[in-house]
Amino acid sequence: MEIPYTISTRPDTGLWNAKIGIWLFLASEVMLFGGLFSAYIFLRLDAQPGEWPHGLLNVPVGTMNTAILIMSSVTVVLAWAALKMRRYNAYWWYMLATIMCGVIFLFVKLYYEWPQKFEHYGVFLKPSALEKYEQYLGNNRRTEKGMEPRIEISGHLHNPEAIKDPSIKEYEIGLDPVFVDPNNPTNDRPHFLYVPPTDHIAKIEKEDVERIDSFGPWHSAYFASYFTITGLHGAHVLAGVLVFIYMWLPVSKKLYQRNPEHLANRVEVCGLFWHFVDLVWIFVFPLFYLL
Amino acid sequence: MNNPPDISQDPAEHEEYAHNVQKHVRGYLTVGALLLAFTGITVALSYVDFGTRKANIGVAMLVATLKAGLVAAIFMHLAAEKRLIYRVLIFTGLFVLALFWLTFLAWYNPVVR
Amino acid sequence: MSSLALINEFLGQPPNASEHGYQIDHILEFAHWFMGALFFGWSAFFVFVLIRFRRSRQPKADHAGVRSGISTHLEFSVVLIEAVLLIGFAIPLWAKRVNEFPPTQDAILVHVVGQQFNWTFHMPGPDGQFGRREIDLVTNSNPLGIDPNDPAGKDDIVVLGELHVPVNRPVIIELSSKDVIHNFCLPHMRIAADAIPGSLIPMWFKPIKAGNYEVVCGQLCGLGHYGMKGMVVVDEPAEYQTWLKERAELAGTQNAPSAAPAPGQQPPGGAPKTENPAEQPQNKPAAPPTSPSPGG
Amino acid sequence: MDASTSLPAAAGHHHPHTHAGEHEHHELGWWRKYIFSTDHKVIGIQYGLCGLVFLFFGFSLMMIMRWQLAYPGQALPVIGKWLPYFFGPNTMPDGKMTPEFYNSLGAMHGTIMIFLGVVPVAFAAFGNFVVPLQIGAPDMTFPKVNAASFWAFGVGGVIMLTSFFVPGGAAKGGWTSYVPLSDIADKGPGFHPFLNGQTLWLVGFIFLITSSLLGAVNFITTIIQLRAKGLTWMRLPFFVWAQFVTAFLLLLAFPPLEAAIVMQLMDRTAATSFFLPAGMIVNGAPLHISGGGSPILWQHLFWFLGHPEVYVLILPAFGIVAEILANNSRKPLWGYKSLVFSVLVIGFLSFIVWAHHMWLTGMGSTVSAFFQTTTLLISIPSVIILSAFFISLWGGSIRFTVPMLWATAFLPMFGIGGLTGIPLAFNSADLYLHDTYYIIAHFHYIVAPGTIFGLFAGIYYWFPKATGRTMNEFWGKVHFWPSLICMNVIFLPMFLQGMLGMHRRWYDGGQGWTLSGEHIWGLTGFQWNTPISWAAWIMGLAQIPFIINFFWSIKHGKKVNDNPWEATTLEWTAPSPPPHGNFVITPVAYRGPYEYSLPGREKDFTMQNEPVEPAERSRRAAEPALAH
Ligand code: HEA
Ligand code: HEA
Ligand code: CUA
Ligand SMILES: [Cu+2]
Repeated sequence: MEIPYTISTRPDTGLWNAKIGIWLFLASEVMLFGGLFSAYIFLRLDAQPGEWPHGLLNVPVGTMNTAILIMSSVTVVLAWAALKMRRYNAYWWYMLATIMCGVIFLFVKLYYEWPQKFEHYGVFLKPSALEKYEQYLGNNRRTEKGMEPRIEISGHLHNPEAIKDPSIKEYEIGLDPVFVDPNNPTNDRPHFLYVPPTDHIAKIEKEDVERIDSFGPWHSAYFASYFTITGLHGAHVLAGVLVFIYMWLPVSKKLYQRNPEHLANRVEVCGLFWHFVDLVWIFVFPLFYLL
Repeated sequence: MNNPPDISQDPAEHEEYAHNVQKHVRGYLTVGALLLAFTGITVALSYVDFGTRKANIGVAMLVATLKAGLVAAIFMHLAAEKRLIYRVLIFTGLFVLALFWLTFLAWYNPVVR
Repeated sequence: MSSLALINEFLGQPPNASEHGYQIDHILEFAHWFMGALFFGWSAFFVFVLIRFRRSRQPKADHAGVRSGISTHLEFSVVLIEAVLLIGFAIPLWAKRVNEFPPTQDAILVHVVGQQFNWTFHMPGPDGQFGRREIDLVTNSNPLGIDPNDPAGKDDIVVLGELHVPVNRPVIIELSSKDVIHNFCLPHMRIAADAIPGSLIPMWFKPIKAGNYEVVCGQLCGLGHYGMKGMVVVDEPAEYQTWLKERAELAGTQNAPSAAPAPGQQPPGGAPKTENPAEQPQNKPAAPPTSPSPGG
Repeated sequence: MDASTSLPAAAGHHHPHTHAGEHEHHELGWWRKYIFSTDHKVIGIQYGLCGLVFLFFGFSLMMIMRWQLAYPGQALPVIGKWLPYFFGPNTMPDGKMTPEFYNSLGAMHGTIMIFLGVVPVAFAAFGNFVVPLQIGAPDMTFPKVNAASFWAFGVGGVIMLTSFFVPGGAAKGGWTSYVPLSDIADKGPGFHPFLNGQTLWLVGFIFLITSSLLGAVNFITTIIQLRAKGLTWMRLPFFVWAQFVTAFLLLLAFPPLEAAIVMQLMDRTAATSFFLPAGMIVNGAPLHISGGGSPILWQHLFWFLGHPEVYVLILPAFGIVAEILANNSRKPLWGYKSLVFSVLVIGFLSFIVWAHHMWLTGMGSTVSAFFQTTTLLISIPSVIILSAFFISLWGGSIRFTVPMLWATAFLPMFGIGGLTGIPLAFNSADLYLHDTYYIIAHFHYIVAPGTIFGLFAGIYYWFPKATGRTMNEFWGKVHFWPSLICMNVIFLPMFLQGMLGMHRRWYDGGQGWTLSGEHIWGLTGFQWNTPISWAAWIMGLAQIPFIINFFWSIKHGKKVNDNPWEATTLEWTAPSPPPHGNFVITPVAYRGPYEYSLPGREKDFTMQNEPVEPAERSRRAAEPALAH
């Protein structure tokens, strides 16, 4: 038994089956990420002043990853076009390039960006203690200029044992540069390049601390959405890479020899998915890295 | 930009068809370059102060929408797709907007004394 | 007025005890009349058709069937009635509930805090000022964490489980919760609202009949949900004053005797997160220093 | 490519007799044919059987609960002693139900009935079995995706069932899983990050959502692409339209809930606080979290699915009932176009009414005015559909076959449920009714004597297509009448209880409340629980004839021809049961779906694949009423 319109198009719709299928699937993906982004909006609107961090992510790396995804989007259409022109070799190379792009993207995410977060700590101060640490926060000037107050001091935790050990009375934080010179207006906007914590150590008494957390999902609504959305996006990238690897392996050659158009259709369908993943990233990048 | 027409089994026709796709390839490359440029622009604009954070978010989202539009229109061939797919996407778009808009409205309009 | 609510009474709705309740009952009543008319109209038609057009009576069907546009008229009248109910009654009624709160000085103002599984009532006392609440100060004897150093809190009245209010004076309740979502429902007063942690939801009503009224928790809140009972006692003004005096004497110690102990009741503790959603972070009641979360 | 034939056919030795059929060379092995099949009919039947078993299981949970509601605190006789061995020691010590277990049963009854019972049967089973046949297609567009969808459902179902047996028992937060209650559920001492009821509920749900999404994609594509030649959109049977809209509801409404579920999963396993505000005090101790989350956010995302979901429950039933009404009144459906238009409008509007479940969450007047308006608007197409069904009967020649009995009962039952939705749509009236038994009665009238009756109608109706035999008519009636009576004895009094002010999810059935001690119609609100419960148990007994009839008829039912109901749609042109690939002759449609009792014809039905003769054409032109 043969199912009609798997390769050729149905005259009255002008489409083959998988093309409709993938677009329907993408429509549901739009709703999925729509749900996540509406949660993002909701949480961000709800955030108390000072609770939504800015400029904590590594912009150059994020920009690079954005560029990588864009390039992979180009290579994947080129791969498809190559198939349409019946140039299997070109297809093979473009596909390989796409896969490499996806792998690099994931690698950067999993082995560079995420781990970096877990080593960074934020100390939330009790409202009553904000005055005391004014030298690090610079809230007087900020209030004057109508900016949100800072309620958190962040950097490298030099005595991690303090978290567990009640006999240690203070945290030693190797400050992020912003807090070393809080009143310098150039520090008001996020730095472009990643600036590692300084060796300026601030001592913060536990008495004054509301809570201390590393920059994991538990840190704040911001990091919770960052990890969830980029995690889910990463899972999509991974899925795409796996499918592309399958279509790049020798089995694809067999299909190509039997029916090149069938392979081209499959690449088109998976390409559509890949472009969508790229498209999501286009929104994720500015929302989390830049703003 | 048009979706390349369907391929024919006839080798002579195929020659012409391949040529057609070749023309599209240049378009894809241009769009890729444009997207990269826009990425740069987004980053640059985020260091410009547009007054309020809301304004900055607005500008960035505008550029992002533009980029997304390019990807959708050219790479995903939405510029010349069949009506059926437009219909599905229009409704999907409406429903996401409803989700955004109505949850926002509910947040914005609570009972206050 | 109440005699108009025939169907509601027929279906067992208890008598109303608040000023606005009649309006709620009326819209419910109209809706029931409307539903009843549709139901009996269609049922009559339906039964008739089933009998008249059964196969033994009507061996051959008529291909075309009904040719008149009668159903369009019917559907149009349904739209019309619904529109009248909606625009004429429902929307204005809700607007009155949520936009036209009575002026504070005329009303009894109470903060109600839900927790698993009872209600705590917080009244400002003679000075009309609520004392500051701080999460760190919550103890068994200070279930809301009222700051003992705040002068405004000295005369505050905190009661567990049972609230007294005078008859014929509007009551404004501001609802919040310490743990999960509850729902403060007073069936006899025809009023209810969710108690949601992290937010403050105001509601109001004006009791017009003295008596004891059960407060139902109308939102699943855990194993003791079914027994999360409160009581609102509507007193004559004189009795209310006596009660108030009694409570005021206890104030300061803030020892709240518990009313009907709820099943699975937990030791009281804690204050709602934020008194006022728009508050500045300085006043934000804060979680105490924590050990870091997993991974930290 | 077609891997379905290239894969090695598994395990002939499971079925030694396959050699007997030597002449059929590419006969698939038993496992591939009945278990890991990609044939839409087999998958449909798999879905149907699993769904029915889940339906019965969900009902059994409720039958246990009904004991607690009628006789709170008393030991459940006979089986009460044994249940702890099955569900664990802390569920019913000495046969007496604990409140935790009551909450688990309630949450799982709702979840199982809706997501593991009705959706698989109404949407997936009937959709899979009937839709391709009705549109004259050889199979679904993506058979392997179809099988994947079924297996994702299977995994989800197993996970949901497993959750009964982990420490602490199954999810306890209601089928709505409202946060913070669900977020912090089970998090006491000995908390296992994965093996706890609520987390398993979430994980199981992800599988169920995946299953529904794959199914929805497949259904829509199939209906768009594989319609037989000549089967234009306006010639589709109404059932196909109903499934089409249902598929779109699942496709677009489920993903936001999936997002919310991922977030709740993060809250429970990665210590985020998507749904938790700062400053919570649980069990007298402050919660160590970052805060900054919103409990209301969950409700928005949940009901964004939740409302469309209720139409997922009812639209397939509408479709089934429409087919059966037309067939048994021997008359076209009245107002086909307005019916189609109405389901489309319902589908559209159901995405923008969700907050009517949240009237009491502190909603301002603007937002609530918007949602009240849309909620009332969505009741209009339902009225149109029901009216069209009623009017369709006028002038018919009604035969009361067993499917028709269920379908006729469906109409007033849905009517009661739908009409009692109207007061809920006005938030000022819902102020009084919210979370009372009135709500329980409202929706059960729609889903139990409504949808479930629709499903029974469909089962009796399409059974001959699936097996070549009919179910026994007498036992069908024995199934029908007690079910109809019991359903009403169960759910009518709940309106009274609701109006008295009795609330749902009450472990003690209202025994401890003064307000449920009020008398109404001779009994107190609490006492009404007893007749309700007895009706529910008798209702359970009334299912026995059905179960026996069902299985018995597969082998021993009366043999019938391919079109026993003398119906018009394309599925009846295929052999019963249809072979792999469905049709012997690829069907072509020449006319609309319900050409019953055409004037001037011998037979009182004209099938869709019968060409229009010249004589008929000229007669139609002369009489515009026939043109439809
Ligand atoms: C399939 C399921 C289904 C369907 C179709 C509906 C249909 C409707 N529902 Fe219902 N509803 C639920 C399932 C359903 N509902 C569930 C499960 C809940 C509770 C969830 C929970 O909290 O757990 C709920 C809760 C619920 C609420 C929230 C109540 C609360 O929690 O406080 C509201 C409020 O507006 C509502 C309204 C409506 C309306 C206006 C319709 C309309 O669409 C109805 C339109 C239909 C008609 C108007 C009938 C027309 C018929 C005729 C005119 C013919 C009459 C003829 C005869 C009787 C012979 N429903
Ligand atoms: C589709 C949805 C659905 C269906 C069909 C039902 C069916 C029934 N429900 Fe349920 N119910 C819910 C969805 C549903 N329910 C939900 C969502 C809730 C809210 C949960 C919550 O609070 O979170 C609820 C809550 C609920 C309550 C309130 C509990 C409480 O608040 O404490 C009650 C009380 O009586 C109840 C009773 C019943 C009864 C008696 C039936 C009966 O009508 C059942 C009848 C069932 C059958 C007749 C099926 C029999 C099956 C077969 C015969 C197939 C066998 C065949 C084979 C094995 C081949 N339900
Ligand atoms: Cu509190 Cu239910
Ligand atoms: Cu709804």
